[in-house]
Amino acid sequence: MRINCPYCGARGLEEFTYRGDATVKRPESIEESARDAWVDYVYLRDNPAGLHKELWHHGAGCHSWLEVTRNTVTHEITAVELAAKGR
Amino acid sequence: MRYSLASLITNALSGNRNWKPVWREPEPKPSYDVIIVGGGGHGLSTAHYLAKEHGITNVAVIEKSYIGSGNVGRNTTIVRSNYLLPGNEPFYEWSMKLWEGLEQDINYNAMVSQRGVLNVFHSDGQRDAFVRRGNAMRFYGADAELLDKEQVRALVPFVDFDNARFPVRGGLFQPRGGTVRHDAVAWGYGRSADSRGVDIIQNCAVTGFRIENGRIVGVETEKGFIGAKKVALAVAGSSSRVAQMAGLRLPIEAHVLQAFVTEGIKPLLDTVITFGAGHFYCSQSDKGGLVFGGDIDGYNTYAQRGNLPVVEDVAEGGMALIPAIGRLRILRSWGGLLDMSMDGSPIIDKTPVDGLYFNGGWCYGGFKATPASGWCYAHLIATGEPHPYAAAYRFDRFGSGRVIDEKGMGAQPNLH
Amino acid sequence: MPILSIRKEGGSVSNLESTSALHGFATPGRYGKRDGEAGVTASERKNLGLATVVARKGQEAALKTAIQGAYGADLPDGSRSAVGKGVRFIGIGPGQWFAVSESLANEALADELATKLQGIASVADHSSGRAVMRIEGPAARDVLAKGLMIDLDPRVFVDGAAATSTLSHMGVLLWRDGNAYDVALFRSVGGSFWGWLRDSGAAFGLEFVTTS
Amino acid sequence: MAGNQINRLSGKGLVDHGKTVSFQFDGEAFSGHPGDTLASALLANGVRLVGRSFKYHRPRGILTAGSEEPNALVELRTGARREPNTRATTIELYDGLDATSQNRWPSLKLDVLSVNQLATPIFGAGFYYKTFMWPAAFWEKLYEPMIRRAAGLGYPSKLSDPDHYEKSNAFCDVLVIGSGAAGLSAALAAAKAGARVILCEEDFELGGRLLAESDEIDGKPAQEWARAAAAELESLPDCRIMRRTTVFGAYDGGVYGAVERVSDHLPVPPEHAPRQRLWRIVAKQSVVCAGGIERPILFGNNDRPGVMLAGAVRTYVNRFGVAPGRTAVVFADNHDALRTATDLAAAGVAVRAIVDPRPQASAAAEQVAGEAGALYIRGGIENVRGALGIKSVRVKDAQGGTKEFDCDLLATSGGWNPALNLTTHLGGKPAWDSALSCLVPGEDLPPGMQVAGAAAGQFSLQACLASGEAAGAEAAKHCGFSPSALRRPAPAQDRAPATPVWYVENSRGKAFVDFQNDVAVSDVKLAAREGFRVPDHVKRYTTLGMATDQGKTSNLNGAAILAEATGRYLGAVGSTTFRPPYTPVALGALAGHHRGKDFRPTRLAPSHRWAEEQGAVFVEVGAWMRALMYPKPGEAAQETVNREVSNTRTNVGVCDVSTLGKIDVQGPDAGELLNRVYINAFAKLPVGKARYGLMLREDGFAMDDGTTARLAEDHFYMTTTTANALKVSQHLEFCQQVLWPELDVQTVSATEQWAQYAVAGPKARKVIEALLDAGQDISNDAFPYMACGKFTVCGGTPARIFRLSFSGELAYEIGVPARYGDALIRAIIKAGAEHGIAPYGTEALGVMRIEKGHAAGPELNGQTTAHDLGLGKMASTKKDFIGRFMGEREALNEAGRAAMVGLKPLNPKTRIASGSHLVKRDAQATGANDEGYVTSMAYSPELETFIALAMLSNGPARMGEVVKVCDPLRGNETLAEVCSAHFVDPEGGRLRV
Ligand SMILES: Cc1cc2nc3c(=O)[nH]c(=O)nc-3n(C[C@H](O)[C@H](O)[C@H](O)COP(=O)(O)OP(=O)(O)OC[C@H]3O[C@@H](n4cnc5c(N)ncnc54)[C@H](O)[C@@H]3O)c2cc1C
Ligand SMILES: NC(=O)c1ccc[n+]([C@@H]2O[C@H](COP(=O)([O-])OP(=O)(O)OC[C@H]3O[C@@H](n4cnc5c(N)ncnc54)[C@H](O)[C@@H]3O)[C@@H](O)[C@H]2O)c1
Ligand SMILES: Cc1cc2nc3c(=O)[nH]c(=O)nc-3n(C[C@H](O)[C@H](O)[C@H](O)COP(=O)(O)O)c2cc1C
Ligand SMILES: [Zn+2]
Repeated sequence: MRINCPYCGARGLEEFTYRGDATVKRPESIEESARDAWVDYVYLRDNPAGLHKELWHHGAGCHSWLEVTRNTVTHEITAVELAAKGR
Repeated sequence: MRYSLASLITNALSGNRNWKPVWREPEPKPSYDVIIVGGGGHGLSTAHYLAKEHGITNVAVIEKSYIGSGNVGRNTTIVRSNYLLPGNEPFYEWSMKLWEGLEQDINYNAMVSQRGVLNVFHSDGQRDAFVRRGNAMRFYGADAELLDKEQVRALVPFVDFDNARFPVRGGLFQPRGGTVRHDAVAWGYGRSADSRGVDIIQNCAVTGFRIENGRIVGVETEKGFIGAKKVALAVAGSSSRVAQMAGLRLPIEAHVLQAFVTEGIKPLLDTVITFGAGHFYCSQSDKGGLVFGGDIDGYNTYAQRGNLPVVEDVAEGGMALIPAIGRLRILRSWGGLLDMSMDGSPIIDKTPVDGLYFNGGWCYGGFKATPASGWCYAHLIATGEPHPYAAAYRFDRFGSGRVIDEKGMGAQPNLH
Repeated sequence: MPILSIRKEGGSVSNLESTSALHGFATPGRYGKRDGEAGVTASERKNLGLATVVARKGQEAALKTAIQGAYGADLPDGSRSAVGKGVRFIGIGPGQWFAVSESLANEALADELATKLQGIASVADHSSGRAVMRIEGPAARDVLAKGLMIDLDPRVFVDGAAATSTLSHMGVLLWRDGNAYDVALFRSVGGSFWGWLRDSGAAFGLEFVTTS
Repeated sequence: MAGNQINRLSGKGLVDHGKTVSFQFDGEAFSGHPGDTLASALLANGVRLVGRSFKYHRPRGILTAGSEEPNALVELRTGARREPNTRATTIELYDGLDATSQNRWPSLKLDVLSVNQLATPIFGAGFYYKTFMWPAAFWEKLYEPMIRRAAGLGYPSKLSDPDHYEKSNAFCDVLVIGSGAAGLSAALAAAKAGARVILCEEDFELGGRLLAESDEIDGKPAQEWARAAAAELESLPDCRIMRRTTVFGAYDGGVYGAVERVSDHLPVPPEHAPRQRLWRIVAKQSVVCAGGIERPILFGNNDRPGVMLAGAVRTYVNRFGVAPGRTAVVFADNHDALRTATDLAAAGVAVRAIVDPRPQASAAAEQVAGEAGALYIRGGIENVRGALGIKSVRVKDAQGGTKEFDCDLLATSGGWNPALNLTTHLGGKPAWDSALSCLVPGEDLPPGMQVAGAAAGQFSLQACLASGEAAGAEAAKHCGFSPSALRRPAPAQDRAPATPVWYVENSRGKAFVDFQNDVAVSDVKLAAREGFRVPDHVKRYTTLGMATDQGKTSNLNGAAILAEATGRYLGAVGSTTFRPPYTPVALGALAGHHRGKDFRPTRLAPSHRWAEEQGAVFVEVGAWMRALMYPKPGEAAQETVNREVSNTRTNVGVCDVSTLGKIDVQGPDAGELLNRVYINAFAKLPVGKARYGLMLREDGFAMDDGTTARLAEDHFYMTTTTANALKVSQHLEFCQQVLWPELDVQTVSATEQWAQYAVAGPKARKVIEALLDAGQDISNDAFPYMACGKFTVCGGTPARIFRLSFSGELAYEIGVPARYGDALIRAIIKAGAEHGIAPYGTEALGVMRIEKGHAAGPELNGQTTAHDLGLGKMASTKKDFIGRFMGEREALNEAGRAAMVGLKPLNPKTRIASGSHLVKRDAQATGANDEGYVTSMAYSPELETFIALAMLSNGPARMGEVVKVCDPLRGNETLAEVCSAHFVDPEGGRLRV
C-alpha cells in the first residue's frame, strides 16, 4: 500500500504509523455528564467495511498527521489531507 | 458414525465407499431456540457445549461461507495458557484443560500436540516481565518454566546465539502448550454438534436482525428469516459489521494478520518458538511446513490479505532468530481478519438487546480459546449468567476502567 | 586524550576535539570490487551547519520574506531545496525547513538563523545530531536503491530534489546536489549506515574518501 | 562423458552443444550443456526417476519443464547451502552441481517407506482425523513423531545460511511480467511509446513458449524473433530487462514483489554478489503475460516416471535438444498437443499412438497421427506399467478393446490454464470461461493491471502477439504516452472451443490429481462423499493443491472431479484462492541485509567508543547499546555494581544519559502544550527551572515521565525515557496537529544533537566547576536543585546544564553538542580523577533509582495509573490534560488497586526476585490470593540489604506488614516487610546541598 502524502508524495506503508478512526472527536467537557462521550471517544469505533477516514502519521517523512480516506475492503485510497488543515 | 480403528478398517475393506457425510446439509427450520451466527471455531464449539453440557439441541449454526473458512482455518495453531492478568489466566488455563481432553470428547483427532511453547527473552527487563507472567501462570495452576540460555540452546540449537543483534538470554517455556490442527477443530466440533442435532447451515450469511421491543426474535439471512429465542454472535473478524446490523457500536477494530508456511521439510523445529525482539513466531506442522507469523499489518481492513512490508518484517525476524532458514522457501502467505479489541482481551457478554449475545474481541489469540470460549459462551446463553472463568469479559469494563490490558498498550487496537 | 589548547573550529570555540559519527567505522580506502574505477564514492561532509527552521503560527509569509531578504532563497513549499547565499533550505514538512550550510559551520548556522528569525520561526540546531554523507559516482543510484524506496530517476528526482524517508530501517534526509546525493543520517547510526553502505556498494567498488 | 547423454538430439535446441558441464545426481556423475536445466540434463542422460512422493513414497519423474513442477524435487547443494525441494526443472545447470533425491531411504530405487502404498485404502483422504486417538497420551510420544518423520520432503540444513541477500527498489511506468510472445510484444509497445518499462522473466532466457515451439513469426523462426525482440528491448534506454526474476506477488498501491536469483546458476555467489535479491517494484501499470500452464488428463498410475505434459515434451525437444524418451504415446484432448507428436517424430522419436479421449474423432488428429507414423485411437489410458519408469501403457479404445504399447514416454495434455495467479492477489476472482473450459482473469483486476497472451486465455500465437502489443500500448497510454498505431490486428476468432476430459473412468490403479501430495481421484470423491463439497473444503481435507507447486497442474482437475461427484456445473463450483508467492520464495531473500547484527540498526551513544575502551559490558535497550557496567578485571558483576553505586554515593560518578529522548519545544504556546500533556502544571514554570512531569494516555494510564526544563520564555527542553522517545514525539505531534492545531508551538527531536552526562555524587559540583569556563557560577545559591541554564565549558563549548538527579545525590546533567561527546566524557573523567570519579552503567543507575523509589520502565508498564505510582496528588485539578477524565474513573483510583511500595526482605541477604508475586504472610500462592508483584529489585550497598519496588494491593496503607514474596517459577518464597519506596535519603537532603 502506498499513501500519497500531500507533502512528500507517494510513500510505502513502512513510513507511516496508524492511529485509526479520524472521525472521533475529543470531548471538550470534563464534567461527569460527558462520560458517555469520553467512553465513545476512547473506546468505541464504527469500524466500517468500506470508506474509512483514518489518521496516519508520516513519521519517517514530513511528520505530518494525515487524514486518509480509504476503503477497508479494497484498500483503495480516495483522499489524503493534512490533519492540521491550514497548517 | 463413530470413528475407531475398526470403522477405519471396515471402510477400507469396502473401498471407502460407505463413509457418511461428516455433517448433514439441512435446510433451515422456521425457528430455533438458539441461533449461533458464525461457523468458526467458537460458534461450533459453543454449539457442541450447548448440546452436550446443557442439553440444548434445537440450535442452528449459520455460516456465511463454509465452516472453518474464517480464522479457525487460517491461524498459526498455537495453543498456550501463558497469560498474565487474573481476568485472563484462569480462562485460558481452562481452555488448555479442555484441549487436553478434546479428542475423546468429540471423537475426532485434532492433533492436539503438546510440544511446548517457548518465548525467548533478550534482557533482564524482559526476563523479569516473563517471570511475572510465569508466576501468574503457576498461581493459577498452569505450567511454566524459566529457561536459561543453555536450556534454550538444548531445545533449539540452531537459533542464532553467537551473532545476533538481540542475543537470546533465556526463555519462558510452557511444556503443555503446543499446536492443534486448525481445520480439525472446526470439523470435529461441527461433526459432534451435528450428531447431537445441531443444524449447521453453510453458505448463508446473516444479513440483519429482527428486534421487537428491545428483544431479538430472529435473524434475516440469505435463505430468509429464521426465528430464534436467542441469537449468539461468534463472527470474530466480522464482529463490528454484524453487530452494526443490530445497532451496536463495539470497542473493536478489524485488522489483518498474515501467516506463512514454507515448503515441507523433514523435522527441524520440535517446539513452538516466539522471538521477542522481532515479530516472529514459528512451529513446524506435522506435514513438515514451518508455519509462522509476526505482527499484524496495523490498519483497519476487511480485505483478508496483507502487504509486503509485514512479509519482509516477518522474514527478517525469522532470519535474525534462525539463520538456517535462509534457503527455505515460503510457499504461501495469507491473511485473516482479526477482531482487535481496545484492550486486547475478549468479550463474552449479553448485549443491550434482550436475547442477543456477543462473543468477540479475540484479536490474534482466539484459537487457543476455542474450547473455553464455547464452554463459557454456552453457559452464558443457557443460564443467562456469565461463567466464572469469563466473568471479566464484559462490555462495561471500558466504561468502568476494569480493562484487561495484557500488553499495557491502551486503547490502540493495532498495538495489542 | 589531552585537553588541547583553545582553537577555533567552524564557528565555535572549544578545546574539545570533535568526533565524526563514522569515526572508528569507516576508514578511507577502497571497499568491495577492487578492479576498475570505483562505481560509487562516499565522503563525509563535516562541520556543516545544520538546523531546522519551523515557522511560527501564521508567520510563514514573514519567514519567507525574511529568508529571501537574508539569504536570497525562496523557501520551497515541498520536498526540494532552494539554495541561497551560503545556505541550502530543504523542505522537510509543511512550514518546516532543514537548513544546510558550509560557510556557517556547526552551531553558527542555527545561532544566526535564531537571531534573524526571532519571533517568526523556531530554530533548532542539528549540526551534531546528523552526519551528512555524500554519495556519488556512476553506481550511486543503484547503491541507494538498495536502501531507499524513492524513485531516483534523474527526471523525477531532479537537481535539488529532496526526500525524508527511511534507508534500511534508518531515518534519512536525502537531497540531490548536482550529480551527487547527500544523505543526512542520525548520528547514532553512523556505524550501521556504514555497514549498509559498504555491503551495498561492494559489487560496484566503493571508494570512501574524507573531505574537510 | 558427453557420450553418456544418450537422449541428446545433436545440434538441436538452444543449449551450447560445444561446451559440457559436469554434475552429480545421487552421487553419480553426469554431463550436460550450458543452457540446460537439471531436468533437461538428467533426461539427456536417460535418467527418469528423480524423486519420491510425499505420502506414499511413489517413484516420480519429471512432469513439466517449468516452475509448475510437482514431482522432480531435489536437494540442491550440500552442507550449509543445502536447498531442499528444489525443482529440477528450474535449476540452471552449472559446473559441479550436486543434487540428491529426497524422501527416500535407503535409496531412490529402493525405498522402505514405499510400503505405505500397501496401506493406501486406509490412508485415504483425512484418515488421520479418524484415528491415532487411542490412547490419548500416545499422540506426542508415538504417532506424531512417526508422522513427522515420514512427512516433509527434503532435509533442511541446520547451519546458518552462508550466503548474503539484499533488497532493492525499482520504479517504472509499465511492468511487464513474462517474456513470451505476449510479454515481448507488450514491452516493445510500451517502451517504444516512451514509457519506463521493466520486463521480468523468471527463466534465464527470454521467449517463453517461443523457445519451446517450432513456430514462426513474421516469417522467421519464433526463437529468432524472440532474440531480435530482446535485442531491441535491450537497446531502448528506458527498458530494464530482468532475467531470473520472478514476480511473486501483487500488493496494494502498484507494489510488486519480485525475487531475482542473482547467483543461483553458479556454484557459489561470486565475491560481493548476493545469492538473491528482493525487488520491490512500484509500477504505475502492469501487464501480466505469465503464459499458461498445461494440465494433465488423469488415469491410473499416471504418476509413473515417463509420464510428461505434452508441452513439456516439446520444450525438452525444441529448447533443450533432448528426447525425453525413445518411444512415445501421446494422450491428449486438444489440438495443441498434436504438435508434440509432430515434433517428436521430427526428432526421431517413435510415436506409437495418439490416444484421443474426446467423444468425436478429430480429423486433424488423425492426419497428424498419420504423418507421425502413429496409430490414432479414440479411447483412454487404462494403466501404465513400470514402477520406476514407464515400460508400457495399456490403451482402452472407445469400443472397449485394449491394446498394450511398449513405450518409455507418455505425453499427456488436457488443455491449458491461464497463469492468472497475480491477477487475483488483491482479492479478484477468476471467471469461468465455458468455451475455453478454464478459469480466466476476472473483471476485478488489481488497479492498473492488464493481462495479455495465454494468461488472458489468448492461446494462439497470433492472439498472444496482438494482445501483448495492445496491452503494452494501452498501459503506456495510461501513463501519459502516445503509442504509435498497433502493428498486429487481433485474429478474428481465437477461441477454439475445448471439450475437456479430466480423467479416465475406470482406469486401473490410483489416478493422481495432486502428484506431490498424493491426492488421487478417489480421494476427491471420498471427500465429496463425506460432505466436503466446496473446493476449499476438499483442498483442506485432502491437501489437494497445498504442495510446493500449489496445485498449478492439479487444482482445476480437482474442481472438475468435485463438480462431477456433487452433480454440479464446473463453472459454478468455484476455485480455491491463489495467494502469494507465485512460486516459493527463499526467506533469506525476503530478509535481505537484515540478519545477524544487521537485523536492525544499532544506535550508539556518544561515549560508546570510550566505554568500550574501559571494558564496559553493554546491553541492548531498544535500538541503543548502553553501558550496563564497567567491570574491573576479576570483579564479579554484583561487586562492580556495588562499587559503582558506592562510589557515586560517596565520591562522584558519571553516566551517559544521552539515550533519553530529548524534545525541543518552542513557541509562545509551548507552556500551554506541556500543560495539556502532563498531569501537572508547566505553563508557569520559571525560566531557568526544570520540573518532573508525568504523562498519561488518553485512557488514563501512565505513558511516560521525565523532566522538562524551561530555557527561555518560549523554549522548553523535554526529556523522555529512552524506550518511549519516539512514542512521545509522535504523541506531541498528534496533540499539536490533530487536537489543538490552534496552538503556536513547534516541536523537534533533539535526542541526537546532545551528548548528555549525569555527573552525580557529593563531589559532582567540583567536577563540573573544573569544566566550566571562567566567570560562571553553579554554587547552590546561584544554581539550586532543579535549576537549568546555558553555559560554556572546556574553553567555549556550548553546554546546557541541568541540576537534576535520578540517583538522589547532588547531581548535574551536562549536555554538549554530540560531536564533543567523546571528548567531554574524557574531560569529565580527567577533571574528576582527583575526586575519585568512576563511570557507572545502567545497572548502578537502576540500583540508585530503586533506592530512591523512582518509577521507571518496570513500573511504567502501561498498566499503572498515577495513583498506582504514588503520583496521584501531582495531578492538577485546575486544567484538562490528556488522560484526565478517563484517569478519574473509579477503577483507576480505588484503594484495592496494586500501588507502589518498597519491600525489604526480613533476611537482608535474601533476594526478592523481580516478577515474584505477593500474597499475605500466611496465604498460599494461588490466584485467589494474589495481591501484586515485584517490579524491580536491587542490592543496596548503603543499606546492606536487598530491596525491591512492588505493586501491592492497597500497598501504601500496609506499611510495616510482612508479606510473602512468591516465585514458584523458581521455587522460592521469602518474607518481606512493606515499607516506603524511598529507601535512601527520603527527605531528599542530599539533592539540595
Ligand atoms: C493469521 C492468524 C494467525 C493466528 N494465530 C493464532 C494462534 O497461533 N493462536 C491462537 O490462539 N489464535 C490465533 N489466531 C486467532 C484465532 O484464529 C481467532 O481468534 C479465532 O479463530 C476466532 O474465532 P473463530 O474461530 O470463531 O473465528 P472464525 O473462524 O473467523 O469464525 C467466524 C465465522 O463467522 C462467519 N461470519 C461472519 N459474518 C457472518 C454473517 N454475517 N453471517 C454468517 N456468518 C458470518 C465467518 O465466515 C467465519 O466463518 C490467529 C489468527 C490469524 C488470522
Ligand atoms: N494453442 C494452445 O492451446 C496454447 C495454449 C497455451 C499457450 N500456447 C502458446 O504459448 C504461448 C503463450 O505466450 P505468452 O507470451 O502468453 O506466454 P509464454 O508462456 O510464452 O510466456 C510466459 C512467460 O512468463 C514467465 N513467467 C510466468 N510467470 C512469471 C512471473 N510470475 N514472473 C516472471 N516471469 C513469469 C514464464 O517463465 C514465461 O517465460 C504462445 O506461443 C501460445 O501459442 C498455446
Ligand atoms: C497451520 C496451517 C498450515 C498450512 N499449511 C499449508 C500448506 O502446507 N500448503 C498450503 O498450500 N497452504 C497451507 N496453509 C494455508 C491454506 O492453504 C490457506 O491459505 C489458509 O488456510 C487461508 O485460506 P485462503 O488462502 O484460502 O484464504 C496452511 C494454513 C494453516 C493455518
Ligand atoms: Zn509526508
